[in-house]
Amino acid sequence: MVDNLSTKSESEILAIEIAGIKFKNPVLTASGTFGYGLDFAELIDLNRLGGFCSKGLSPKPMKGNPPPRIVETHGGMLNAIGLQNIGAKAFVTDKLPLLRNYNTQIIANVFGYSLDEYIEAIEILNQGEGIAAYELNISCPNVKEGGIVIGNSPSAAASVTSAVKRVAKRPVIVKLSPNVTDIKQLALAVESAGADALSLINTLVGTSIDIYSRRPRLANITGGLSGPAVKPIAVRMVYEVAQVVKIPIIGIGGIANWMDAVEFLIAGACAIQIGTANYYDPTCSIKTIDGLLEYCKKQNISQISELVKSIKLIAK
Amino acid sequence: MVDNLSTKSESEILAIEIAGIKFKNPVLTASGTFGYGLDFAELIDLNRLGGFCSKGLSPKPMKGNPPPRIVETHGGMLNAIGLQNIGAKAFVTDKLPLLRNYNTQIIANVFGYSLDEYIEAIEILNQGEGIAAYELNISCPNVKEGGIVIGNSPSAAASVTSAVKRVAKRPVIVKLSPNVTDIKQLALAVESAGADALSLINTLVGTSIDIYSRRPRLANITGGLSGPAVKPIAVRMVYEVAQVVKIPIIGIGGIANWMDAVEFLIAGACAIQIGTANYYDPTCSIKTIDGLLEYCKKQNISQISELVKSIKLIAK
Amino acid sequence: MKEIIAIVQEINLFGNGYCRLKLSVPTILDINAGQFAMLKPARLFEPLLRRAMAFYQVKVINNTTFVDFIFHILGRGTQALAELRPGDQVEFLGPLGKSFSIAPIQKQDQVLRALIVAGGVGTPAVLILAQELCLKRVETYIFLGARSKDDLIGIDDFSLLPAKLTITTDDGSVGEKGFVTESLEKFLEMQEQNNFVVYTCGPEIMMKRTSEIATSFGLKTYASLEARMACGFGVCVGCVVEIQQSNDFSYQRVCVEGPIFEGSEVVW
Amino acid sequence: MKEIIAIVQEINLFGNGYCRLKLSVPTILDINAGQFAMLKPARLFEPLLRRAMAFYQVKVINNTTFVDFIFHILGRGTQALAELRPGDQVEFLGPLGKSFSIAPIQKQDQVLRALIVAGGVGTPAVLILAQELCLKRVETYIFLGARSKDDLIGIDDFSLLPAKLTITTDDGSVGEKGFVTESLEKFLEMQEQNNFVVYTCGPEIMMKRTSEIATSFGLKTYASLEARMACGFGVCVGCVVEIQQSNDFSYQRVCVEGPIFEGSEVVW
Ligand SMILES: Cc1cc2nc3c(=O)[nH]c(=O)nc-3n(C[C@H](O)[C@H](O)[C@H](O)COP(=O)(O)OP(=O)(O)OC[C@H]3O[C@@H](n4cnc5c(N)ncnc54)[C@H](O)[C@@H]3O)c2cc1C
Ligand SMILES: Cc1cc2nc3c(=O)[nH]c(=O)nc-3n(C[C@H](O)[C@H](O)[C@H](O)COP(=O)(O)OP(=O)(O)OC[C@H]3O[C@@H](n4cnc5c(N)ncnc54)[C@H](O)[C@@H]3O)c2cc1C
Ligand SMILES: Cc1cc2nc3c(=O)[nH]c(=O)nc-3n(C[C@H](O)[C@H](O)[C@H](O)COP(=O)(O)O)c2cc1C
Ligand SMILES: Cc1cc2nc3c(=O)[nH]c(=O)nc-3n(C[C@H](O)[C@H](O)[C@H](O)COP(=O)(O)O)c2cc1C
Ligand code: FES
Ligand code: FES
Repeated sequence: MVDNLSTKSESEILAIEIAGIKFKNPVLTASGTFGYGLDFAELIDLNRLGGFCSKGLSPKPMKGNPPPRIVETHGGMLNAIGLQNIGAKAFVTDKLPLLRNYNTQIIANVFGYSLDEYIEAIEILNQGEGIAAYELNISCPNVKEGGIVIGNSPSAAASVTSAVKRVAKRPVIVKLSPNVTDIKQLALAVESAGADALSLINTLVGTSIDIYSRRPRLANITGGLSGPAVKPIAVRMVYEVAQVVKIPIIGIGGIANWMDAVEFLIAGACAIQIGTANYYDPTCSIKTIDGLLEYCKKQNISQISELVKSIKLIAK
Repeated sequence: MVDNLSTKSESEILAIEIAGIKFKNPVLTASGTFGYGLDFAELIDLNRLGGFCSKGLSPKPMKGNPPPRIVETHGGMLNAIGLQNIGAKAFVTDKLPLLRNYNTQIIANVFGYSLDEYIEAIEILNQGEGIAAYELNISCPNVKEGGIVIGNSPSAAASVTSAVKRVAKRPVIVKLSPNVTDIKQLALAVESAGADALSLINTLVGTSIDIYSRRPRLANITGGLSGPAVKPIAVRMVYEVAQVVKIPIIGIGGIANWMDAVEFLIAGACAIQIGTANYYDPTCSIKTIDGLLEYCKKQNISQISELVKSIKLIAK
Repeated sequence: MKEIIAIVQEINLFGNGYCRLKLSVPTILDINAGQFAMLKPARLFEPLLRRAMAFYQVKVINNTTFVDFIFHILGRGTQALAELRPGDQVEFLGPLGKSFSIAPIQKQDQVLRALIVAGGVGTPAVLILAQELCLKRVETYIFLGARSKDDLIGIDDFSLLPAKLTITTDDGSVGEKGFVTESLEKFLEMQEQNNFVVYTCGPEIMMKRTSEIATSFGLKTYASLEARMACGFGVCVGCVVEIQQSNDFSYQRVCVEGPIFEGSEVVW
Repeated sequence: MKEIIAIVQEINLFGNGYCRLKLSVPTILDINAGQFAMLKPARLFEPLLRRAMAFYQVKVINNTTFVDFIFHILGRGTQALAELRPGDQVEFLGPLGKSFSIAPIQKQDQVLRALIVAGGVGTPAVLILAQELCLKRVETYIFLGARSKDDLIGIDDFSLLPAKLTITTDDGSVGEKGFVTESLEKFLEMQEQNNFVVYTCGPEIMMKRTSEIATSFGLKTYASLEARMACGFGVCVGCVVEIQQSNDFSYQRVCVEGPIFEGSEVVW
């Protein structure tokens, strides 16, 4: 070790860059688990975050699914929020002006039920000042194509990606669905289509049934599983995708502390997002940043990017 | 209610039939979590079980993967045993004679790395007396076809099924892999190929990395995730498959008590298998049988098959 | 809203599986009637999510806030809370949600009367409200319902108040026999002047019926709703209830826009 | 092997994060040196799996077996065990595994001497063995290693035995400074007659080195291995270790064929 780590600042050690965007650290918060950012201002210092992803935005506001929308499971939860959101325009006019006061990267998460809807939302968001990147949620059914989930088909995912890339004024991160036989294929298709980065994983489809009423516990019948329960699947997918793509990966899925974050970086992620843990441990993101810094210092890692994809595959 | 439930015997209430096999109750134990059955004789009364599935059997004994083979995760565990087993012949000669002393259904779980291996194993087991059915584990890579996992491809799964059906002297249960985009397709392919029943789910592929050594925690790098963590995914898959196939389904995945078992039955399973819970709660299967009986009595269910696929989809 | 570690001061089991938990929170909290906290034993791995609990009693001494909760021991979360022992740490997030408003009572030229209808573990959520109303010298009628004697909550504390208290149990083991809403209806029928504002907390079916009865007498109802919550502070949008306003409906968050809603606007 | 609920009698934390746990098991258990149990606080949802713990002390009084364990508080499982309090219930499965055999010592015409080499939390696994050897009047030498004074385990109990006790610590805070295997090697070099059977339990690297040293002096080593375990009774085949016998190797289960293996057969 040449550097004296004790004299290095937090940002020298933890800063990372993805698709030309500079993050002060690799800790982001995941879409749908951080509202539009402001709700957290009372609980944590938003300025410390590497960045955050907004709740999924559609061109028009959406009411979402009827309740019940959530079920707790062992090590996780199912949700079927139905993407209730205020719409891209309200985000730009009502939230962004307040969010710009914070020194953190804002990623607008976007979804649609057709190609046109994606483009419409992106065009609205293009007008907004202070957005660092777009994250495309492709885990929703495409209504025009008979309801197939875009993110489950490499070709559908690729066409959404390239269409969005043509209009997007900012880097495009494509968020992959884990509900597929081969996530590498999906990742490669989206990379070829021009994605600047990938984020994975979104939730796994699950359900839960009340044994007395015999009704599904979610009004929507199925929902998305998230939380520590899914972490081993997420780490595996990040690892697999990192072996085949060249664009940066943001790791998501069950991260609840700095140790989980390190695991994803070693597997191949350049940054991570904290999702469900924000609910039951609202300061989780800050504790993760602190923990990463301490780990780097103790392990003599002078720049956190050294960790990325540093997995050693040789046994013992 | 016409029947007086209090006068009904346990077996009248709990007995079920799958592919012509009579089980005294719908509680089986899952392959790989119950050894060859005998190890449990010291802990529970094997005669009470509906049945059990042997550790996966190959034509020849297999040494399995190097250690470490298991990692505990939140709500579950990863395993990469590598299908270590004594081989079909030793099962027939050394285990079956002892197992025949018990009044429970013995299901031989079978796997191979090629079509020929499946057939070879089945032909050996055909000679064994006291086997009620075969369960095909199709979640292994097919060496001849470049290592693609048979269970991830409907056509590969169908050809193994029909080949085995041609030689098998007993009903064939095909055990589905959950690592697929659409498990319904897989189920339909296997049903058309002649499967007598389905069991699902096998484990989900995951991994875990030690953050200090930066090495995978499993010598095999990836392993199969099981335990309560995966239950919501398993229930969803059983539900989906039950909507499209006509053959009976055996539900597996994270079942740890009678309430979980009821949930799978309501979703569409005719019977269930307990896996990982056998490790940390060795009497789980017996407690599940007791709990099912009590539930039926309290809910005025005179025959447990009334529960099967009784999910009510109307909201509220 | 504060995210802080609280310490168990006292914990007692009572009745048909109920638990009373007193915590000390090392800060001054401004807690209002009807608000709640999200609680979880510290360092517990499972269940993951905190549990929503209404404040039953609140007392600030020096820089510490002492808060009491009463809950029914049901599933994994309340079981874990019930196993806490004095000195244990609890992850505390609160106060959360909007409070019961007594403004509707005082806004008029003439001061109205208050009518509180609570049932089961909805009872704890209305004690602070009742105290506040009595303190403001509002004429207050309290109807408490429970399944049986051993399910009655907080009678000692409610009895101390200068309010008219009616108790009902489903099995008649104490108080009037029957549902609390039946007593409520009889009571309202007997009143000469129906100048009440109704507050309610309890099982959904009880609140719905209370709201219907109140509406039929031309009264407004404020109901404190429950919903499964992941976060408790507005970010998951998981706890919504359907609210009908003018000709449109929207899904509103019980943890932020609620837990108190106008009974006539709730799509029960 | 019994699957039964045990009750916490005593629990004490000591040293650098160690815990001593005494359980009462309401049945008579036949426990032998080197065997272990799988333990988990009752009704705990997470972690799922029980933890393997070697028996440190065993006493049968009437129909109850009192068992002591000493463990290092490391991850989620041992943390949960360390939070138990007297009266709490523990899910107990045991005794499990094969025991240390003293037959190799007595099988000969002339009785050999015993040499026990233990380190860290491997130490508890050898106390019963040491007691048994001393009871059988076998000349016994015990080498205990630890990182420092505060990591030494069971010195009080080992000191009571009529055995020669050598203590080493990595930092020299008590006993000889250095690794226990260094002391072992020096000791063996000084012996006129190398008529020992070696028993060892501790960190893998220590056991490996012990086995190598023993082999170089022509001695047999019995090593008690650790492995991650899901079941502890042979059904998961997850806890295997590579064992070389004649020209072939096999994966053997630490929980059934072990935990004690011949050092020279282990592929370290
Ligand atoms: C604003 C508010 C205030 C509350 N105040 C009280 C109180 O003062 N006393 C009291 O006994 N209970 C109160 N509850 C209900 C309490 O939160 C639930 O009883 C508790 O969540 C059930 O948890 P469990 O671990 O026993 O059940 P589990 O069966 O383990 O719960 C499973 C999941 O469902 C949710 N859930 C189950 N039942 C309810 C419910 N009735 N309401 C909300 N979520 C539920 C849980 O939070 C959890 O996520 C309140 C709920 C809310 C929303
Ligand atoms: C036969 C046997 C006897 C043992 N006797 C003792 C004893 O007397 N005193 C003592 O302090 N420890 C003993 N151990 C080790 C003890 O079981 C581990 O320290 C414990 O499993 C670690 O659990 P944790 O919850 O602290 O760690 P975690 O990090 O939560 O463990 C994660 C997983 O890895 C496994 N694991 C981690 N470390 C070990 C290890 N060293 N050995 C086996 N599994 C491990 C755990 O069982 C668990 O499944 C013994 C192990 C075995 C196999
Ligand atoms: C309640 C809830 C709502 C979510 N909403 C969105 C969303 O709007 N858009 C999106 O891309 N992902 C959404 N997600 C997925 C998360 O961003 C994340 O990918 C997933 O939860 C896995 O991470 P975790 O295990 O850390 O929660 C949501 C997750 C939850 C739990
Ligand atoms: C250690 C281990 C070994 C297993 N071995 C087999 C096997 O040999 N054949 C097979 O079909 N399934 C095997 N399985 C899968 C289980 O039978 C079951 O499908 C899976 O674990 C999900 O159920 P659970 O969550 O209840 O454990 C194994 C599972 C575990 C945990
Ligand atoms: S509980 Fe999360 S928004 Fe209300
Ligand atoms: S721990 Fe399961 S076989 Fe040894």
